[in-house]
Amino acid sequence: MITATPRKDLLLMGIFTLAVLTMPIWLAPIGASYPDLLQRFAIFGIFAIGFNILFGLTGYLSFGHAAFLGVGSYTAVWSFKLLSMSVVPAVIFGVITSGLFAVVIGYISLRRSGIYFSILTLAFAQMSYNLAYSVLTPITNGETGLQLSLNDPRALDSLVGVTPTSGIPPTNFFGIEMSGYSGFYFCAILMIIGFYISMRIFRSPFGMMLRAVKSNSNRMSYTGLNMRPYTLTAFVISGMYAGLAGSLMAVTDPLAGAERMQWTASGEVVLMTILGGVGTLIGPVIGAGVIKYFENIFSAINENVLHGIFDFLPEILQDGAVAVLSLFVGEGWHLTLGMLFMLIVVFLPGGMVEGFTRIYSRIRNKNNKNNGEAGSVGSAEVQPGE
Amino acid sequence: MGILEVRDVNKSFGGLKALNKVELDVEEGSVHAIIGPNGAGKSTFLNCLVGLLIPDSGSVNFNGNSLLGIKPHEINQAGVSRVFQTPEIFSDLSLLDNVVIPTLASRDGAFKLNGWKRADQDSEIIVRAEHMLEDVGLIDKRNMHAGSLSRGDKRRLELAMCLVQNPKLLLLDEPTAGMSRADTNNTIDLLKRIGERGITKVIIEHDMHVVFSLADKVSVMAQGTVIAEGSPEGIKGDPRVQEAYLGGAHL
Amino acid sequence: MTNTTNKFKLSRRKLLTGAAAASAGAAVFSGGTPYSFVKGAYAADFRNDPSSQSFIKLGFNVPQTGPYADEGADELRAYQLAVKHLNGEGDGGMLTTMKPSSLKGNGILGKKVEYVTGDTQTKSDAARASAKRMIEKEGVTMFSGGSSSGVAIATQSLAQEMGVIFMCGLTHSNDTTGKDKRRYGFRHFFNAYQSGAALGPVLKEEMGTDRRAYHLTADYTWGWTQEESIKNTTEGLGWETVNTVKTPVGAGDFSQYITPVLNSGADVLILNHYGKDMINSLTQAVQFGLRDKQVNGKNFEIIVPLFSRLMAQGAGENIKGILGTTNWNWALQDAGSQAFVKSFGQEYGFPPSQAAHTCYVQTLLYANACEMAGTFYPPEVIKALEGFEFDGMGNGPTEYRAADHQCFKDVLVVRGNANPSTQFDLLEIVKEVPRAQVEYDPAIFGGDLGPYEV
Amino acid sequence: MDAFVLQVLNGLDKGGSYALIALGLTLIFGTLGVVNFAHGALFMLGAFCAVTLKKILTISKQVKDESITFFDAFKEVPYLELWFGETGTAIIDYAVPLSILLAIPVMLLIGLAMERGLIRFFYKRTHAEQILVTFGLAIVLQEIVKAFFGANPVPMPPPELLTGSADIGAAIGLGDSVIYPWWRLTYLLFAGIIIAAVFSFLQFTTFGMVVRAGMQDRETVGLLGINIERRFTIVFGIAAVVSGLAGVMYTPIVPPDYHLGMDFLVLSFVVVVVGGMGSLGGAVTAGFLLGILQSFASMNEVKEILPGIDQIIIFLVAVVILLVRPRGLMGRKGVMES
Repeated sequence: MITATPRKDLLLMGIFTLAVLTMPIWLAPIGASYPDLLQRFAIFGIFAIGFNILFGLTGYLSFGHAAFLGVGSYTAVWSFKLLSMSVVPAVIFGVITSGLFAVVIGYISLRRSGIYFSILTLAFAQMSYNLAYSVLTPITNGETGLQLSLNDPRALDSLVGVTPTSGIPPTNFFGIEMSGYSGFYFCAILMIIGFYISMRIFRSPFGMMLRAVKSNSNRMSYTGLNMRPYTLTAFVISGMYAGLAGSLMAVTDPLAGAERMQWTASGEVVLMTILGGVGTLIGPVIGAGVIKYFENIFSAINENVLHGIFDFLPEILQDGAVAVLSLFVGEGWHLTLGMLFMLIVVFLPGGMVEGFTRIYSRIRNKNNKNNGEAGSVGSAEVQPGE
Repeated sequence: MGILEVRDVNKSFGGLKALNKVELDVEEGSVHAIIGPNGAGKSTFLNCLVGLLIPDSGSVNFNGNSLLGIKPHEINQAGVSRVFQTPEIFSDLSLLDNVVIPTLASRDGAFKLNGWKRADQDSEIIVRAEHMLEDVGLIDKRNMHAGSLSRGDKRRLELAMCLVQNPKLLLLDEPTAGMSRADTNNTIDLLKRIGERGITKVIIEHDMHVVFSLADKVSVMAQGTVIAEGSPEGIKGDPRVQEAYLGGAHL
Repeated sequence: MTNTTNKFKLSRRKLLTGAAAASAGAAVFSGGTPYSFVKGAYAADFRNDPSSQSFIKLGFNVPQTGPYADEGADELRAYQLAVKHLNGEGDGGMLTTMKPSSLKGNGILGKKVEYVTGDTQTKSDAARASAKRMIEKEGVTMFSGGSSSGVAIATQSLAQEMGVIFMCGLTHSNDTTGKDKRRYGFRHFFNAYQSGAALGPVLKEEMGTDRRAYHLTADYTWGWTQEESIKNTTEGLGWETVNTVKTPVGAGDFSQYITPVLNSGADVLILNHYGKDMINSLTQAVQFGLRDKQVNGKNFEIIVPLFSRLMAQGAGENIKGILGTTNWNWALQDAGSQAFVKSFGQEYGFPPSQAAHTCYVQTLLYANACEMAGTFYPPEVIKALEGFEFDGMGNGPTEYRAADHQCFKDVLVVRGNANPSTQFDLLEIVKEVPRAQVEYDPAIFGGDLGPYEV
Repeated sequence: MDAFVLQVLNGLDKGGSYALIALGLTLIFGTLGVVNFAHGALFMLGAFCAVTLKKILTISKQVKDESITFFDAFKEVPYLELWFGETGTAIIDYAVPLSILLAIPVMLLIGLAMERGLIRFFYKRTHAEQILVTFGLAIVLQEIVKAFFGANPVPMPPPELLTGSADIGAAIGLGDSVIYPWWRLTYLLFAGIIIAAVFSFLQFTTFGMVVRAGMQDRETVGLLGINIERRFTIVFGIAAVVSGLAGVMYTPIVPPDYHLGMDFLVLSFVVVVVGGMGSLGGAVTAGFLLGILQSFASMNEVKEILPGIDQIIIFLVAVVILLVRPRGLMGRKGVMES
């Protein structure tokens, strides 16, 4: 593993920024270069980066982070309805509210560790989801989801004399409409900032303490460190990231649905993080991208499209290829995803980042004495078995 | 007046009396060894000192303040460090990080939200930690995973993690158990060197060679209570000790 | 592949000054050609205008994973069949029976119909994501589908924002064309109000006016609107409502909600459930012996206001003799239904479901409206659909009401077949309730369609 | 009073199913230390053993209905009925209980194959990796089932004999509205038998003793020269059979579909954790406790005071229990806490 130095980090930051901002270009060949999916890449990238600060560093596996995502979304939509179509208050309130939720849920859940912690967070998230879907409908609009309406008060907007001419006004950032590519760039810049903050945390004494929690919580207390505030801070930070992601979902598409809080949504961010590489900086972003790509692109490939792809083959071969492949795309995209999970974890235990690292070190080859070395950039960290 | 005063400490597990009216005075700057046969209650006693166990009754005073009922990290912050029988280290982290963490803890306290500065650019901390690693002879391995160290090295690392905090009182639970003779001697040398810094030490030990090389004072525990106390030479000849230890055979 | 001229098309709302700069920056970054910012040159400039190409793309957004995947698969079959027929392939299906029809069997306005598909997962977020992909990436001019009201309402409001017409698939909530109606959304399927209105006379005939009803209702918007509609109907008949109990969605085991029915004094149980919930609650209610019970000297009855074939299959024997409503059934003998069943049956080897029917009809209706309007420009197409009256599509004379975009047509009251002769013969038609009986004033549900131009 | 008795029965019945599912899961937790997200899939596979057997038994002679011309509609008569008349009908009628015979070997094989082929490579891996791999496996399994059986639930009626309801009210002197379906009573009895069987197996056989010892301290048992690995493989097989049988018997209550496992996954984890990780007794106790509480929380009288309580009761109880008793009702220290 390469030891992180300020220069290398700067380089990584530069490459990351460039790669994110040019996504519309280099994702075009694989059909992922349209605003909605790009927005999703950035939003779920933020979600996963934040989740990784908790899970990757402290090892506390939360199964309830989707609740904060949902809270962020609902808050943002309410901000659009009550205050202003400007995204600034929406994002700020979204982050603050989910942060407050995280303080409460984290304070209680962090009294336990291991699987007990996971179940506590799961329980809180499921309660939020179930209530949002049913009895809290006046606040959440239940199954249909919270939507904007023409008659919303939008107090701040009307205060400064902005009234819609026709239809519901769009969300905007100082006049820039937050749909399409401008929406993507707004999310992308926030993701880059989020990534940078996460990097600072990873390299900081605070991040080191969080790693210490994961590695040996006993030693930590006998070293004179109070574990609880460290874990709670990490929990709240990651909850705020989730809230940011949630409010950005509302920014790019002003609707908030309860299913965002379901346990499967929490599970999804866990899978993203593990798939990309737990405890690595860039892994969660990659994992989020891969899963969203599968969800949006693989699910849309139907037999028609496959026939188009294999047009060059003779008919019998073509039919055969289509018949086999159609099991894995379109309505079978879940199957591909499931197999991907298994393959990755069997062959690349550290996630996709480990795969890249292996390729990289194979290219560099020869000087292969780095076996026992640990960089501050978490490699495939092995947790003790039990 | 000792730095550590233990008065009438009792601890039972169910019907079993693990500690029975334990009394102990440790002089500041001294090396105090606790010996005794297996099951004498030595480790239980140590656990009571660091907050892992809470005695049923009695008092434990450190520098005049009670250690009872306060949390392990507070005890450490008060100046008590402990080396465990099986080394408790951060196996996933590098050796340097393992030492940096306690260094930070002693400088910044039990909790400090320091999330923006780079840890590896904090020269004050890094210098202290590297110096410590050098002291215990592990500086060459500073970037290795702590988990991949040999058992002896892990113990030395743990010792370094405790020493870097400049504790007032260092508790050592069988620091040489399972070590080769050469490693044991290295460790004795190391502990002697630390002695020069004036850190008070309480050592639980089986190996009499270690005890007699280091200790200023020895307490003997048997069946949950201190049965004898004195200088190493005095203890050697004490018949009660021989009785408790070897059923009458000579040491 | 992606049409680059459409890629950067922003919505038609007035851009504020800052927007142009930022978007231009975006365009530079993405290496695209920024000329498409020059817009509004002529009135009919709209999102995904197919006029410069030889084909028109439609998007079919159906549940392919999750509990309604089978229903989604059937919808997709119907869409594919509709595309075939519109392009003049196959036997033409309902193209031959639709009256009045401007369809020529040469695509839509001479352009060959192509389609893309997507998975809604029966989740609003996923459905909107999939719809956005169709609109932003694939460049569809119309999209359609869905198998639940939540999804329909969520995608319909997206349709309004994006300015692309959405033809709803299966959605039964009053809200779709009531409180949450949209100018760009159209529903051919019937709704909970119509179910209630249609059931009324049949219930009176079969069970009389002195009944005590107990509702079990799925605890979300669709369940509530259905409960309300049915309750209004039955109370209008003089029935007493003993209790209305909300049950969590996906409860699986409903025993704790069913046992209180036993000693509540009720003699009718109304299950406002759909899909898996309905299959489970009905199966369990029958298991608890409710059907064999005598209360107040009357036979205990169970009513499932909204039926579907898949639900009937899942509930098996338990569906026998249970009353409910449905939008359409393949056993109908009119020419339109026959033509559709024939071409669907020959294509796939089994009869279409009501979901397939409504999706097929919706596609044809959209195509026909384009032909009538002579353009794909949404406001004109919408105007052609609004108030359109047609026949020969399996439901008798039908009208797309302009005020709320709800279709008005006869409603079928059906009963689970006691002695099915084949594996498809699960529901028997009790009554075709004429359209006049299920009509209502659009004002009762409120809502606002919104503007034509977005 | 009637309502109360009925809700107790409902609670016991639910509890029985919760306990059965949690039992297998906690066995795997306790012995192998594996967080098995594919456990729900085992339950689902068991249910589909029953579906498969029913499909086989009802392979039918198909007579085309000539009145339908557009597609092939058949009047179907199962061959069993054609060949054996009444006996054949009776066999089909008993498809669900009969599938127990099929499910035991099939689920055992699936369990062994899963453990040998995949799970055993993950004993030493992190929980995160265990979750990812077993979750992936669960998705693959359910997609395969979907490919064969479709997404729609499959009706699985209980045998004719057990379709009606037992008049418990008459038996214990309460009103005539205290009736309970025979099949649910059967399920309760069945759950009791399986739980008793698993407990006695672990309590009274040497094999069971070794496994229990292994649950306490795996290393020591390994040091004794006992091949604990092989026994753990068998334990996994047993857990698969227990979950599979729970699935088989559940089919008449909830018609199974491919997603059944996921629906039960969260619940089974909650039950296991509330009971205490690795504690068999805890899992059973928690199963019944949560079942009964859920039933009572769903009563109209309760819901009037606390709207929506039936939606969250299970999770609420889980939170309270975990805060009051850190390791669940009967959990031991140190299991699954790292």
